[in-house]
Amino acid sequence: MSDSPLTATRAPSSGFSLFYYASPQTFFPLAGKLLWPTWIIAIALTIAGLYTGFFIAPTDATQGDSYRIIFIHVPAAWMSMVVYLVMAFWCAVGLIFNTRLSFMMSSALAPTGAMWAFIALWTGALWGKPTWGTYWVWDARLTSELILFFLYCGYMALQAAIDDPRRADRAGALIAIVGAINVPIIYFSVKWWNTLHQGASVSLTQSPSMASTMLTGMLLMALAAWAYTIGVALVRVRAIMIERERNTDWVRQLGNAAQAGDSKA
Amino acid sequence: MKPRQKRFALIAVGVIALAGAATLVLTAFEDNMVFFFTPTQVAAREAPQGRTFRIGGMVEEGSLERGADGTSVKFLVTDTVNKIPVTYTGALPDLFKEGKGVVAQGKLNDGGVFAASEVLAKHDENYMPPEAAHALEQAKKAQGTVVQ
Amino acid sequence: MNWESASHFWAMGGYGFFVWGSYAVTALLVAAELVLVARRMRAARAGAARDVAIERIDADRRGRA
Amino acid sequence: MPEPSAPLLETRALTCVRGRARLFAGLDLTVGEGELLHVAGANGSGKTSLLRILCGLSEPESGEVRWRGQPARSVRDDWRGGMLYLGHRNGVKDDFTPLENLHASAAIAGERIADTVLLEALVDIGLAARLDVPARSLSQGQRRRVALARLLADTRSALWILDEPFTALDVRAVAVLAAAMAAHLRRGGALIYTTHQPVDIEAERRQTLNLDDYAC
Amino acid sequence: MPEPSAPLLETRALTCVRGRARLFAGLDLTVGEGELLHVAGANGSGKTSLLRILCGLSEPESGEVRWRGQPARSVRDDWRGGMLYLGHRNGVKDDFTPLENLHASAAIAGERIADTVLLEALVDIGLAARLDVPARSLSQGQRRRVALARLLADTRSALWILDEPFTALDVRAVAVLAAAMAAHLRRGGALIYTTHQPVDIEAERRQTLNLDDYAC
Amino acid sequence: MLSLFVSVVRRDLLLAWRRRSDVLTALGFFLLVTSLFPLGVGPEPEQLSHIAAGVMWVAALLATLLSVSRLFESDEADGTLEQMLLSVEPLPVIVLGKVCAYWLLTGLPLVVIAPLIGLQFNLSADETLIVCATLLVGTPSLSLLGAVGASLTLGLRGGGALIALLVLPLYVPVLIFGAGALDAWRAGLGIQSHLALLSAVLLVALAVCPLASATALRIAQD
Amino acid sequence: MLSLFVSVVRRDLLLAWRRRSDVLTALGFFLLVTSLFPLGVGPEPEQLSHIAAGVMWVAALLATLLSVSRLFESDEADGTLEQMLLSVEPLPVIVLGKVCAYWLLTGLPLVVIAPLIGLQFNLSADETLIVCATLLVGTPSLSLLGAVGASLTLGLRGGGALIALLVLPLYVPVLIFGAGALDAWRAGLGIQSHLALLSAVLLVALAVCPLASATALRIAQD
Ligand code: HEM
Ligand SMILES: Nc1ncnc2c1ncn2[C@@H]1O[C@H](COP(=O)(O)OP(=O)(O)OP(=O)(O)O)[C@@H](O)[C@H]1O
Ligand SMILES: Nc1ncnc2c1ncn2[C@@H]1O[C@H](COP(=O)(O)OP(=O)(O)OP(=O)(O)O)[C@@H](O)[C@H]1O
Ligand SMILES: [Mg+2]
Ligand SMILES: [Mg+2]
Repeated sequence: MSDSPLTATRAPSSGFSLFYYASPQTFFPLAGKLLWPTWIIAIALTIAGLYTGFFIAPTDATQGDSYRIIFIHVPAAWMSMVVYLVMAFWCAVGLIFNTRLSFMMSSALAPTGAMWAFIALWTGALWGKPTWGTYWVWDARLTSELILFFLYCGYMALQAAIDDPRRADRAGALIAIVGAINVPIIYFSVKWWNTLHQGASVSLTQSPSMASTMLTGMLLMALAAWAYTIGVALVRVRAIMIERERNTDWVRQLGNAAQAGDSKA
Repeated sequence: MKPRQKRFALIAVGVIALAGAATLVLTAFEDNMVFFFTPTQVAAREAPQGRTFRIGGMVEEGSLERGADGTSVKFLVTDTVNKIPVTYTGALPDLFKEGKGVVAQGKLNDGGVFAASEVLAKHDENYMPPEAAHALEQAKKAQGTVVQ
Repeated sequence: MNWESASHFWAMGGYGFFVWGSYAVTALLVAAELVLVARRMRAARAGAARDVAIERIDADRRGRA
Repeated sequence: MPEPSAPLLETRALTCVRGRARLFAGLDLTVGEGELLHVAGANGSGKTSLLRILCGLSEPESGEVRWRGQPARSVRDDWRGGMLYLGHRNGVKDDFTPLENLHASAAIAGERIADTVLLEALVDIGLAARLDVPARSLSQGQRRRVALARLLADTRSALWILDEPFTALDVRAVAVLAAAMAAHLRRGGALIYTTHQPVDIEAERRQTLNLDDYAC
Repeated sequence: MPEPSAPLLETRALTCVRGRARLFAGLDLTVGEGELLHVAGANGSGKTSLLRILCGLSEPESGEVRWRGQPARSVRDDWRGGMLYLGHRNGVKDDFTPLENLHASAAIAGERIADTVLLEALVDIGLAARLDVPARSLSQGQRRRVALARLLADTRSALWILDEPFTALDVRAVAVLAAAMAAHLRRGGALIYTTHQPVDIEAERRQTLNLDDYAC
Repeated sequence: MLSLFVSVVRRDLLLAWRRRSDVLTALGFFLLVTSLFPLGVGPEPEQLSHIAAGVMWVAALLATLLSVSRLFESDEADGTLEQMLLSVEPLPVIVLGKVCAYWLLTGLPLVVIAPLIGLQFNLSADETLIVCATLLVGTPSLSLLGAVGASLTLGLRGGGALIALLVLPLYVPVLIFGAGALDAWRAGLGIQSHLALLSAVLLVALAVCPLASATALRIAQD
Repeated sequence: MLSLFVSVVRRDLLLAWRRRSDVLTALGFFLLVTSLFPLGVGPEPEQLSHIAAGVMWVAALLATLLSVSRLFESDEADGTLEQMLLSVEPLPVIVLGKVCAYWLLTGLPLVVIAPLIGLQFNLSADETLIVCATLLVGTPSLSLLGAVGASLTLGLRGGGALIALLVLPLYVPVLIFGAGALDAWRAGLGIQSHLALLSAVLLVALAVCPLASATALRIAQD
């Protein structure tokens, strides 16, 4: 009964792991290239949107100039919902295909989504005072949007509290995916509970009940918000990639380059 | 049961529960969950006496009277069937207009007058410049005269 | 042009507080986020560079030993 | 479909990362029926981490675990049902007596074991005198024994995975446990364990995996 | 007034009762400077209970503990100040790094030890690579090492009382610890410890107390 | 599977019985909050009856929020949780069993004691019945949702605050429907729709929470 | 001895800083209770300002009662408490240090945040000041008394309920003087006598509690 020779041998670390690391490594430079065009588009759209919103779109017949809050309120509200859905999507992809890049995308989006949700709440409250006569009511649309904001906060707080990135990713994914139920509730809440918040002015099935210049301004600002979100998320995801992949070769090469740059300067 | 069958049974139970939830939500919506009463309900004495509640409807055209002190107002809330008189002292929201939606919170006093402590304006999804609104109004009026 | 003068523009038909309150907070948040995100990127790059530096020192030491 | 000829448990190119550190990489191992694998290594070399991967409590960074020739994740129920894991922590409830503890563990594992079998196990491991006290007033070694009594009562599992089973045990208890392990191996079971104590376990076929050799 | 010629620690007719059971009775022992006392005995024989009585954490049922010839209770400060106890539990905070843990322990013990001394102890016990991680992500053996590093940094205590110090330690760490114990004995310190592992500690004078002999 | 569920429930109840007085923590807390209120607020009957449903619901919510973080704690600390994860039996059923036992120990007593509190707050028999009914349907949802939070934050730094952040948004609707039922009834509306919504929340929670919680536990142990 | 005290305080604060969000539990709880109330009770300004002092004091009391049972728990679990008992340093000073850190983490934040809650409850500036002052003098007593309860029940089955049972009778006077001050002031009486009584309680607690708590800890570890 002597010890048999060790059956375990060290395998060359290629094969599976190559596929595994491929995505961040190739995505990093790609994201870098996309960055500047995105910023330029975002700035251009913002300027165009604000100009249309303030100088071309006329005063509203009932609300007067307070309605001009629409140019941020609606893009922010839309983005807060869309970003959450995109986050949930990336999380689901990450859980199914076990790709780390998708989790990184998700955590890169969260702060921006939370910001949009906050802006939607803030501008909505400021808009509510002159129009409805109150900053806040516990109506379904408002409450569910507030819950969306909390969901973003919960996602971020949970990720921050967990040291192990893999566990953080998976735990966050659970919130993102389960919380996604909230988004349709927000969207349809004005139909289901007919309370203070107005119904949809823009929908796929009906022509918009809004003067065309107003609509143009709003859509331009919405597109600007899209571009901004993409830009910020790209920068953040690049930062996250470096933070998490510190001990991989491609980040080392990056560090090498930075060192070289330092010594030149 | 094999583990696989167990899992299937669990999924089935879950789906049934979700379906049950959906039906319950739908039945809840059939009921009046909304936190305001219509003037018709108030007229039918369905609303509570001496307690705070909310009333919702349209401000009757031409019913708005401003008090001498400048801050108290009186108006009728209508759902086109019944009308309830409402009194209120305080600043009105800017969207408060005759013919537009309103939600008021307060109590019904003995005279059947609703004493509001808060008045909120409800606004629809239409946005248009004043000229367009004017034109629309003209058109409506014209149509009205034709029908009459 | 909607506005007769700059003061009209800032008054926003009497809704200046609400409208500019919305836009200002949005601008502030966007600016803050851009700054934070840039700082995070810089910190990440610096960390990677530091790792490489440490590795080099380590390698040097070992080479000498 | 498990292949009858396939080894009980194999790993392919297993890599484990904890925190920032990569503990081991490219680890291949094979454990067949009746085989003993002693995982050795210094403190912090990753023994516990490896064992938790082998029983499915954590996911490897890359690589895969195979159970009877199939990817273990795809035959998860077989895998879990065929394995018994005992970690650093005893899984013993302070408020239960030893017998109640064994019943509770069996219930959670989805088994139903007769009282007599459990009692016999407790007596064999030397807890006969402490059957009616709650575990909170047991000594360190006695608590460990409660956890280990599960092994003596187990005839179902094909593979035992034990993380430092001998800690806190006195010489007699170590001998009892070693005998139980040998019996398990004779029955055709396999055994993976770690220990820092030199303990002799009878086995036909044995391997030692020293994780220090794999340190990155 | 401590008598200089008196042994460091003695017990007179010590009796210990836990729950219903009388663990030992009429236990007399004497430990002098530079002396090693190994407390042996089966699981549950009362080793931990005895050690806790010797360091004053619990009261014996009857009998007394004497410190340098005086009843220990009457010279409590001397007794506490001259002794270092390490129990089953590590006294390691999950959220502190190893160094912070040592600082916190020293502060509680009313000592102030220089960073360099503590760092040296941590390096000696083999934690150099894990200095900046919180204890929660240390392996079992590494945690135990954090607790034991206190011993390496200690030069003040006349008596060490260690309850199973070797659990979870790998071979190298056991050797380091045994060396530290030997050094302590050479310095004239005394040492009382329990273990189930056979570990060789260099000592001029040694005793073994087998509690199984005292079982009632 | 049913036998597994039953044995988990029995195990947790037995455990609780062994630490008897711990069981009463949630109930004691509920009694405390509801009894201290009249003390702090002053004993004006109408005012008390006005705030009764709110106070009772807030107390129930807090009682759950505070105790639920311990739901998996001891199982994690002593290693039983590992064994649960490794069991052939479906983890969601084990979780459901634990939640069920938890509710029997922390939720049900509140429902049972509520009439007493109702008396203290000057509620009529009908009103008391309504509060009890909403609590009966609502507290299981609180337990189920809380379990998800507990498993997500298991072993984390700052579990307490984090669990509140995660779970509270989900509790608020339950609180609003639950406490709102009495107001609706007083306002002359029926309470059917409130109860229907509470039941809907419960059903969704029953379907989703055990699964989510089980997943979170697996993640937490990784 | 002062340096011992300071180093114990620093150690506990550092520990708390490491589990940052845990610190906020008491504060979060306080905010939660005080914010959920308007939600559950309905937002009528006079009513709110009427119950404000009571709600805030009850919330502070509960926040202490719920968190204080953990004061010695982690030290006991990981063996640090044994080391404290074996230290040459006087145990009461160590205990006082721990209580002090505990108050800094759970009592002081309540005092600091109280003005905000005052706003929410529609209190005037003077009224807010009074509530803050009573909280400032009263919460340390709550912490000290709670520590005795915590050490008496350390490691016992059912610590949670027991501690409430033991400590509550001592808390009630503090609650009554504390919440009563505002009412007295509103009634036109001064608040000096209330504050004097609260201070007296604090002084007695300072003298007695560390000693009592230290003794209880020695007994608990036997
Ligand atoms: C805090 C208060 C408010 C919140 C949380 C809020 C939230 C939202 C959300 C989530 C949406 C997007 C949903 C959708 O597209 O249907 C939305 C859309 C919108 N909101 Fe608000 N809102 C608030 C106040 C207001 C106020 C006071 C007004 C104006 C009177 C307003 C006008 C609009 C408009 C015009 C849309 C676009 C609707 C569409 O065409 O889809 N909101 N709001
Ligand atoms: N959650 C974690 N985060 C970071 N590092 C970790 C974590 N868990 C474990 N480690 C590290 O991983 C390494 C391996 O730990 P593991 O528990 O597998 O060691 P082990 O071989 O079982 O050691 P021991 O013999 O001491 O039990 C250790 O260096 C430890 O510090
Ligand atoms: N609180 C208690 N109540 C009742 N019995 C107790 C209590 N604490 C310990 N015992 C019993 O006292 C005996 C001695 O326990 P002790 O921990 O001293 O043993 P030990 O010799 O250290 O054993 P081990 O080698 O397992 O650590 C055990 O049989 C134990 O069951
Ligand atoms: Mg280990
Ligand atoms: Mg012992």
